This record gives sequence, C-alpha cells and structure tokens, in this order.
Amino acid sequence: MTTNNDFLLSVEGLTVSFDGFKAVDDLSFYVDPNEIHVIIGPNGAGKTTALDLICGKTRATSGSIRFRGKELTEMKEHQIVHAGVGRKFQNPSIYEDLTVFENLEISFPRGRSVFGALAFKRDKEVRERVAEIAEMIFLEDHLEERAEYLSHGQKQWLEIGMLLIQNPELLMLDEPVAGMSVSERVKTAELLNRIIQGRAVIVIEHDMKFVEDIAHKVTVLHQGKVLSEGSMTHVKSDPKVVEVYLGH
Amino acid sequence: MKTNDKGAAPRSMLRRKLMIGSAALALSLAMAPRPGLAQSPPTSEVNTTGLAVTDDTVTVGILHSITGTMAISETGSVQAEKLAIEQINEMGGVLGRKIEYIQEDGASDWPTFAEKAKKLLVQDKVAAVFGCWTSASRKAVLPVFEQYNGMLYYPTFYEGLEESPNVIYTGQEATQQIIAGLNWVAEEKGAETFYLLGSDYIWPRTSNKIARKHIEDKLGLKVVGEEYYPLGHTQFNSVINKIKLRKPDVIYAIVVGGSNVAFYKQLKAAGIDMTQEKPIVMTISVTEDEIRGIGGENIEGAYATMKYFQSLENENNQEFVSAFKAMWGEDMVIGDVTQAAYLGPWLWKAAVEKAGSFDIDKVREASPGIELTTAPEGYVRIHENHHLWSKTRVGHAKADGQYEVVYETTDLMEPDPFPEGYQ
Amino acid sequence: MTPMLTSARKTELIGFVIVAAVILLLLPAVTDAFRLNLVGKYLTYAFVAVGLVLCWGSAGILSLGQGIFFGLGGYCMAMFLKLEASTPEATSIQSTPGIPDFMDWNQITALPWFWEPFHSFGFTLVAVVVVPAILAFIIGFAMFTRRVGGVYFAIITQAIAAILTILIIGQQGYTGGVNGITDLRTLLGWDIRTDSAKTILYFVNAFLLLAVIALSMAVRSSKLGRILVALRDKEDRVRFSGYDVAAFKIFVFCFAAAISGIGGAMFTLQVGFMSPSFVGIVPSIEMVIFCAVGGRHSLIGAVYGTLLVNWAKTSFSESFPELWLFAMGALFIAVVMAFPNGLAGLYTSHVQPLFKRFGRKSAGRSAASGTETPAIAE
Amino acid sequence: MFADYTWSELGSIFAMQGFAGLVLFSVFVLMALGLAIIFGQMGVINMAHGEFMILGAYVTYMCSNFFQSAAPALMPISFFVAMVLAFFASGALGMLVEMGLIRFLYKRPLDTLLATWGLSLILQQTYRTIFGAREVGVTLPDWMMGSLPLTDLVEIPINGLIVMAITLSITVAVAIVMFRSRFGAQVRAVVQNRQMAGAVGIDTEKVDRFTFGLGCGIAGVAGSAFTMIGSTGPSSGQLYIVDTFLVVVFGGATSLIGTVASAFTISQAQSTMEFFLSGSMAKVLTLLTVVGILMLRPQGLFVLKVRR
Repeated sequence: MTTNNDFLLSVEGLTVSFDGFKAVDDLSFYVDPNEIHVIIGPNGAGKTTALDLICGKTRATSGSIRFRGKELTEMKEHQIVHAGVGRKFQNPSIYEDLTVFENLEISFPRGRSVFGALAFKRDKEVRERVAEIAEMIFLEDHLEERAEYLSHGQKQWLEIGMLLIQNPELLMLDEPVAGMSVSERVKTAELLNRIIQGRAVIVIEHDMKFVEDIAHKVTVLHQGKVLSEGSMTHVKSDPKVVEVYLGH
Repeated sequence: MKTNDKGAAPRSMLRRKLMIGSAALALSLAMAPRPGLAQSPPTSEVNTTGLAVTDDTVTVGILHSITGTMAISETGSVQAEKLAIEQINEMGGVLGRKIEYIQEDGASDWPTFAEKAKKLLVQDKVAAVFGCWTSASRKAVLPVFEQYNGMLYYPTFYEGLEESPNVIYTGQEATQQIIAGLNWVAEEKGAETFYLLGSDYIWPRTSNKIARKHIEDKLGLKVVGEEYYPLGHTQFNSVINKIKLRKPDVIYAIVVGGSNVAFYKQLKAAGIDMTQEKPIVMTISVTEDEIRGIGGENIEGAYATMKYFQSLENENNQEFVSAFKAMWGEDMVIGDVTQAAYLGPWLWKAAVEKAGSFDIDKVREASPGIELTTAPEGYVRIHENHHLWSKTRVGHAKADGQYEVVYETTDLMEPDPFPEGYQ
Repeated sequence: MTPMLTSARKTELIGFVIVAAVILLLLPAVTDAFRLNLVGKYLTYAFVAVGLVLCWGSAGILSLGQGIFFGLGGYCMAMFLKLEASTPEATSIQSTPGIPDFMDWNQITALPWFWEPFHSFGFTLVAVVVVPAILAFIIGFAMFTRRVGGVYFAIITQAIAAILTILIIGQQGYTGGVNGITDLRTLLGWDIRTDSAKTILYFVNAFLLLAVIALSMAVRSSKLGRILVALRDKEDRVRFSGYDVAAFKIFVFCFAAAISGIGGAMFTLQVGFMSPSFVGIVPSIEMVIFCAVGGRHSLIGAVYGTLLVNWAKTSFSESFPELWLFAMGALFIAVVMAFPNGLAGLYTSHVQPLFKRFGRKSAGRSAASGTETPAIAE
Repeated sequence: MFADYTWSELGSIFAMQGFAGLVLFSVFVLMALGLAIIFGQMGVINMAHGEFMILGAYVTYMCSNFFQSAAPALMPISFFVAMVLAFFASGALGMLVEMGLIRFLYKRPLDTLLATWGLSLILQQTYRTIFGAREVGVTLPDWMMGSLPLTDLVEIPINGLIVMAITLSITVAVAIVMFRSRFGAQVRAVVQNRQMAGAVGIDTEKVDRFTFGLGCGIAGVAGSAFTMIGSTGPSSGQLYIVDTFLVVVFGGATSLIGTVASAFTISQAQSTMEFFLSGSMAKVLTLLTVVGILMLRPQGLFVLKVRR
C-alpha cells in the first residue's frame, strides 16, 4: 500500500452533487510527476467538473484532493495556483482587450498581491521570460497584437503559455486542441511533450488521435465514476469502454 | 390691494378698492399721465447700493422648485407671488416703479437653491427674493443672503429656531401654529390623550417636541405615543394598529408629501372614522393643496390648525380667492403657504414705501411694525423678530376638500421662534 | 514599451495637459467669480466620476452608491467646519454653548463622542479619505469575497445609499437631519465665503483633481490596471492565474471611495454646507451618468462629462426648467444607445482620425489644436 | 409595553397586526412580480418600473373621472375596468419601450439600468406635463373605502382585502401563464437557451416583447391597486423602486416562487419591527437585515444550488 504522498496528485473518494445529482461520484485517481494523464469520457461524464474540483472552482461535497501532500479542497483558488496548479479552460480564456505580451505578463508570477501589482516593473527578467514563452508557444511574432485578433488555435496556445509562464507542477488542459488544424495539433503535441519535464499534465480531450500521440496514462470517466484506467492500448481494448464510449 | 403703515391705512384701502374693484378705473389709471412718475423719487435716492432699480422698474427674484419632488408644493407659492406682483404693478408699482421678476428654479436641490440665490443677488442684483419652501432650502440660502445682504420673504410655516435679519418669515413658526390648536382641542373637545406622529425630519420632530411640552407641562395632559416614519413611507398599517391599541383622544399627525396620501387613506380604511367624536385627527401639515392628492372623502372630519384657510369669510379673502382663480384657473385651491407667499410682495412693498428706498438695510429697518390690513387672512404685523403676528384658526375638513373654520384665536399670536420652556 | 502603448500613452498625456489647461487657465479666464465657483462645485463631482471610471470602466464594478462616499467625505469636512463655527462665544444664546446649533435644538447637551476628533484639522483631513475607504472596505469585503457582482452589487449599493440617507435624516441631533450641516463660515479662521477664498479653493480643488487623475493614470498603467481590465473580461482566468480577485476589486472600490471623499470635502468647502441630499440614490445615479457621458473608460472624459452635464443642467433649468428632465432622460438613453463610450468614444472614432489625416499632411500640429474633446486612454 | 392591556385586546391587536403584515406582503408581491419577470427572466434592470406602476395609477384616475361624469351608475365597478385598462396601457407602453430601447441592450444589463433610469425621468416629466405637478386624488367607489368590523377592536380594511385578492389572482394568473401555458414554456426556453429556442422555431423577439409587456402590465395593475393605499403623483413611482428591487434580489432573481417567499419574509420582518420599534429605525433595520443576508447569500435566499 502506497501513501498518498508518493504521487504528485492523488484524488480519493471525490464526490460532488448538485441538487442530488452526482456529477462526480466517488472518484479516485493518481498522477505521477512527468506524466501526461488524459481523461476521456462521453459528454456529461464529469471530466470538466473533476478539473473544476481540483482547481477549486467547484467545492467538493466529500473526498480529498492532495497535491504534493497538501489538501487542496480547503484552499482558495489563488492559493491553489500558488501551490503550483495551472488550469486551462475549455474555451480559450484570454484577455481579448490586452496584447499577447500583456496577457503573458499578467500571468507572470510576480506582483500577485494588490500592492505588488502596483509596484510591478516590466524589467528585463519579465521581458526575457515572456519572449521565451512566446517562442515556445509559436507566438513570438505576435507579441504586440491584441489577443482578440489571434486565430482560435493561437488563442489556445496563448492560454497554455499563460500557464507555462507560471511554471506549474501540475498543468490541467481542458480540450487544448479543439478548433485546431491538423498541423497545429501536431505542434501542440510536440509542445506538450517538450514541457513535460519536471511537471505533470492532465488533459481532457476528445480527439483520439491526439490522445494516442501524447497519453502516458488514460482514465475513462462515465457518469462521474472511473470506468477504466491504464495505457491507451489497455483502455481501448476494455470491453466496458468500448460499450459506453468508443463503441458508439 | 394695498399695504401701508398705520397712518395711511384708510386712504390706501380706498385706493385698493378702486383698483381691483373696477377694471375700467384701473385701465384709466394706467393710461393717465403716469401718476407714479410724478411721485417717484429719483433712482439715485432710492437705490444707493447698486440694486437692479431703474427709473421705472425694479427687479425682484422668485426662487422656488419648478422641477423635482418639491415642485408639487411650491407651485402655489410661485402663483401667489406672481399674482401679488401683477396686482402691485396694476396699482402703479413700488415707488413708481414696475416690478419685474426673474424666476429661478431651485430644482428641489439645496445647493441649486444656494447657487441661484447667489446668482439673483450677485448677478441680477435683485431688490428682494420671494422663495424657498423647505427648511433645508432656506438653510442652504441663508448664508448667501447674509453674506451678500439680500432680503428673503419665506412663506412656509416652519419649525422656528431661526431669526435672520435677512429673512421675513411670512408663515407661522411652530408655536404659533401649534399651541392654539392644542388649547382648543383640550378645552372644546375635552381631549386628554395624544398620539404624536410625523415624517422623519426636522419640522415634524421640532413641532411635536413643542406639542409634547405644551400637552404635558402646560395642559397637564398625556402623550401616549410618538413616532416618525421616513419621508416617502407608504405603509402605515402597523402604526395605525398601535394607535388603536393606545386609544388616544387625539392623533396629532405631521406627515408630509406622498406619505400623507397613504396615511389618510389607510387610516380611513382601518376603520378610524374621523367624522366621529373620537378619535380626533389633528394636523398642521395638510393644507387644501394636500387634500387634492389625498381626496376630500379620505380626510373628511380631520382638524387642521393654521393661520389661513381658503374658506375664510372676509372681504379681503374673497377678492384674493377670485383674483387667484381668475389668474390661474377656476379649479385652483389655495392653502396656507400660498396665502403666506402672497403676503411677501405686499409686505416688501410696504416696507420699501415706509423706508422710501429699495436699499436692503433701510427696508430691513423699516420692516418691524409694518402692518397689512388687507391680507387675505385678515390683519398681520411684522414683529421685531421678523416673523408675523397672526391669528391661528382651526379648520374642520369637509368632503369637498375645503376646511370649515370652527375656531379662531381672538388675539394675534405672538411669534416666538425660540420659545422658552419648549426646548 | 511597445509602439502601440506609447501612442495610447501619448494621447493620454496630451489629454491630461489639455484638461489641465482648460481647468487651470481657460475656465478661470472666461468665467466670472460666480460662475467659477459653480464650475468648482461641478469639478468636485468629477472626483466621483474619476473613481467610477476606475471601478466601472476598468474593473466593471458599477456602484450606484458613490454618493455615500462623496457624502461621507463632505460630512467629515462639514463636521470640522461646524465645530469651528460653534465656538462658545458664537453660540452663547444656546442652552449649551459650544456645540453645533442643531444639537442644541435637539436637546443634546454634550458633543457626541464621534464628533470630538473633528476638532482636529489633521484628523479631519485623514478622515475625509479614510472614513469612506473604510466603509467601502466593509462593503467590498462582504460582497467581493462572496462574488457578488454586476447587477446585484449595483442594487445593494443602492440600498445602502437609501439606508444611510434615512439614518442621517432620522438622527438629526447628531447629523443635522434633512437640513444637513449648514452655515459653515471659516476654515482655520479663514473666511471661505469671500470671492477670493472661493477662487483659491477653486484652484486647490483643480490641483487636487489633477493630482487624483494623475494618480489614477498611474494606477491604470501599472500592472494592477491591466489586471482590472483582465478581470472585467475574464474573471475566472485572473483567479486561476493566481490572483485574489476580491482583493483587487476591494482595492479599486476603496480607492474610488477615497477620492470621492476628497470630492465631497471640497464640495463642502466651496458650497458651504453638506446635506443628505448628496448621499441618496438620485445623486449617486447622476454621478454615474457624468462618468458615462464622458466615456466610462476615460479618466479625462470623466471631467468633461461632469462639466458638460452640469453646465447643461444649469443652463437648461435657467431657460427651460420644464424641459430639463426630458433632456436629462434623453441624454441617459442616448449615451447608452448611440455612444456607449461617451465623449471619449466620439473623440477616438471621429476626431482622432481627422487628426491622423491632418497629421500626415502637417505633422505635429494636431496637439496644438484647441479642441475640448478628451483623449481616450485604454 | 403590553402590561396595561387585557388578553383579548392583545389578541385583537395581534390579529390586526398579522393582517397588516399580510397586506404589506401583498403590496410587496404586487410591486415585485412584474419586476421579477423582467429582471429575473430577461435580466433587464428596469429602473422605470415605478413609472409603469404610476401609469396604471393615472389610468385609474382618468377612468374614475370618466365614470364619475359619464356613467355614475357604473362607478362601483369602475375600479375593475380601470385595472384592466391599466394592464393594457402599461403593457403596451412596455412593449413599445422594448421595441425601441430594451431589445438593443439584452447583452448589457448594466446599460439597461442607465437607459431605463433615463426613461423614468422622461416618463415622470411627461406625467408632470399632462397631469400637473401635484398629486391627483383618485376617487374610488365608496364600497372600497371602509372596514369590516369583526369585534370592537378588530376591523378589517376592505382595501386591504381587495389588495390581497388582486395579488392572489395576479400571482395565480402569472403562475398559470409562466408554468402551464405555451407562452410560458417559450419564455423559459428563451431564458435557458436563446439560440436553441430560436432554432426550434420560437420567435424569440416576440417572446421577449411579450414578456417585457407582461411585466410592465403587471406593474400597471399594481399601480392601479395602489391608488387605494398610496399617492398618485409624477414622482410617486420612485418611492417603490428600492424596496421592489430588494424583494426581487432577496428572493433570488430567477425564481418567481422565491420572489413571493422573499416578499413574505421581508413584509413580516418589517411589520413586526414597525410594531415594536419606531418607524424609521424599523425601516433601517429591515433594509440592513436584507442587505446583510444578501451579503452572506448573494444568490438570494430561495435559490437551489446549481452548477455555475
């Protein structure tokens, strides 16, 4: 029997109910460092809710979420972020009124308090770090563009970049390649494989080709519960999964 | 209509009758070779302080709310002041000069009042201002009048506690209005217990304080409740229940504005029949103007104490009422404040003529002792403290929206803005 | 510094210089002492409007209760001035000399404890800013940590304005009631009612306003300003980028409250009294319209908006009092329907392009043009 | 404070006070129901709600004047004719306003607040121009202004009964319209998913217009009913606006049942406090309590927990 603390993230017995409807029901799963962990499942399986619970957007009815030994269910959202958890939303969630540079700058993990933000200076360190991330997310030529003019795929990358600049140990991506062209998907897969060093990534995705490209481990959710777990090949051959999901 | 100091009264009465009584005469007088001009002293003599006085005109200000929540109340005052000015002009004006007026809108907003007062005094250099209605607006303009030495004729019955050399208070202060009514209700109606009620601001609170002192200390009777509701409050069922529980002989109500309507409608609906012997509803805040909104049938039987009711039977008043209706329409009603506003221009004219000058200081000096025998309310005289000696009456509300005067003090009530023993 | 930012920054700075010139030079030159005092009074509302630009324009928090803070600042100053005016000598006819006249009328025989500190001018100056900020903090803390926002926040602030008005009017022994605190004459022995005093106060007010605008510009151009814009747009993204969103909202709300308090205090000084009619719902909403007319995103626009609406109000009610409410109502609707970004928006969409075309032909002359329309700064 | 009274007196007073609370409750429901539809279902903050109410009151005023001069015999029923007319007048004005103003602002709730505030100023001045600045006295049929004496102390105000009856019927009617009719189903469909509702063939613009009209019409009926207990003047509508919004928000905006429940809670609190405290303090305490609770439970008192 292993203890929780050996994992980067351990979710145990997690349950949340909305007016009696259990969107996530007694969910348990574990994430190791340097692991790309993909969660799949049909619509309404509770995938997004699970991420909401981990990052504190939704409060659990019961159960525990431990991240590097710290209990997240008791923490406020921004404290969870400070602890090293980053989360990308399903629809690209970026600041359309600001430039790409400013989007990344706001996410730069310094001056996060009110007065820190007032005193914040755009120094060399910030500029270099922004440039570095921009290059990583293929946006180095768009730094001065207002974010609303980016393509859908670029917006997705920008949001990933906004997380990367914070150097989180756990990165949670909700449908990162939705709306991307094939070549963009390939680039995104490369990106994920490149950034995995020293952190773990949880991905929710419907695109099975993409999942196969990146997944180290796959968890299949169905009606708020874990249906199957393991490598992609294992999951694909699980008759339960075939029945409820792939079989459609 | 004509005012004057004691000696000249009979002659001026005669002249007024000629003027108002006969249109033909008035016309002929106007066409006559300017009788005013002959007797009008040169401008340099009557205006040594740079007021807006020319050889044939003098400018005054009218400062009331035309817009905003107070417009409802202040309209009557504006109408009365304009009527008085027109009548004075028909008679040849003041010191041979026609009165012209500049009207400003206080917009129910106190700084606007102060602002406009300053404009009237500084920019327009008016010789007098007739205006304000609420205490708050008066308090706001008061420093302006004192600083720039203007003269304000303030028409509303109010809480007292003020005596400015720059204001003539043509309405009653609280003791004048309250004491006589309480005496009457105690003596004539045998009332022993009182429930005091009001809107929550300075006038009702101060008035009820005076009423309580008078009831408890002077009459030796009992106050069984006292309550205030925010301005604009519309739900009075709870307080009506409390009143029913305490069974007072008199419900003494100083509710104002929109709350008034709600209060009397709900009082009636709760089965408190004001036409019965008890309880008596007595108010100092409902003039004929307010009854129009309340509906005569909803307040029938209540008693009001004030100095003026439209139904007063005397010659002055009949002429005033018909002139007012002729100018502003047959369906007009006239309340206490409207009449007091009407007095303003006449009192000012009398003071100017007594002083022989428009200069503010001279007018102020001449003011105490000025009498008006032709006032619609009867006879008034300016006291040393710039308030008016006047009689107080009790009116009994009828279903048609008028009051029937059931009592009138025999003597003039002395104005006492800082009443000893009532504070 | 990016090229785009620099140009926006430049426009804003030019706008600031122009507005400073208008307030400090143009208006005093073309108006007499009486009108200048009026303008001074209007400019005190501009403090509130500037606060609203930060709160509402930048952070998307619409408060319908800014009159509360304006009023509190004004009352703090009024309490000091009233105490100065109520010396035992000046109030010797009262039954308790040495306390404000309205207290005496209400049978209060000793100065209430919360009035005591207002004998000190230093304390008063601090209180003008801090008292509104503390109340804003309490309201903001309660609301923003529980994520009350948008419409709900607007309605609750409105209710608080109503409560405060009823309280001030009801507790007249302590507050002067519906009449307010009136008849304020001197500030540290200096008669504030004379024309020269009013002119000096006008310039003090103008400098304070410009300082507040400069400070607000600094706030907006800091990272905090960008975070405010960001959280108006995507509150969750800011939260999940590790910011305590509530703290930022509380800060900007308190900041707006504090500068509104300064406006209120300057109002009291210039007008000579303070009354509950500036605390309630109607003045609070009017202040929102000043901001909306100027352009809810433009600090400079707020000043022009305030001046324009008040000037229109004064001149309209002088000549057509009956029409004033129609005009005001139409203005509200027009500003929402036709030009949601107010004067500043009109400037960027219509005037600035002209300059650009003009500027290409003869560079550099655009700034000197005597336009009174403000520059937008996003 | 009760030491001097007999038990029967106390019993009567509590009965009366309970009745007063019910009347207040009815008043609150009437005020808030129209707004709850507009604000709760459509997300529009209608600051001119009070002015729509006053339009109903003025219609009642004109109607009663008409009956008095033209058909005095029909006076006893004039009020109900007036109420129907008030519904259609306010409803029609509401639909016009929706067409000319509101429909451009559905995505900007805070802007509807400003625009409707402007509208309220214009309406107020219009009333002032047409009917004069003074309040008008609405003559009501005699039978409506009185009370039914049950015992010596307990007297039931007839207008209170009528207000309660009107409230009950309006509430039932709204419930039927919103939850049992096709129109109601369409409204709820549009509220939940505008695009989808449009896609399945619902004329969403028409639904919006009628919903707004319905809310305003109910306001008109409320205004008509309030001529029995309150004042009718150009700015009387302003007296109601804060209370109305608080009732709706306290009930949890989106739920009509919540609005009714919240009206009940606030009215009982206010009428109890008014009985034990002086008027102004009761009002302040009621408002403070409501605001305080809203700060603790911003989603309103009576809303079920939903995934956000």
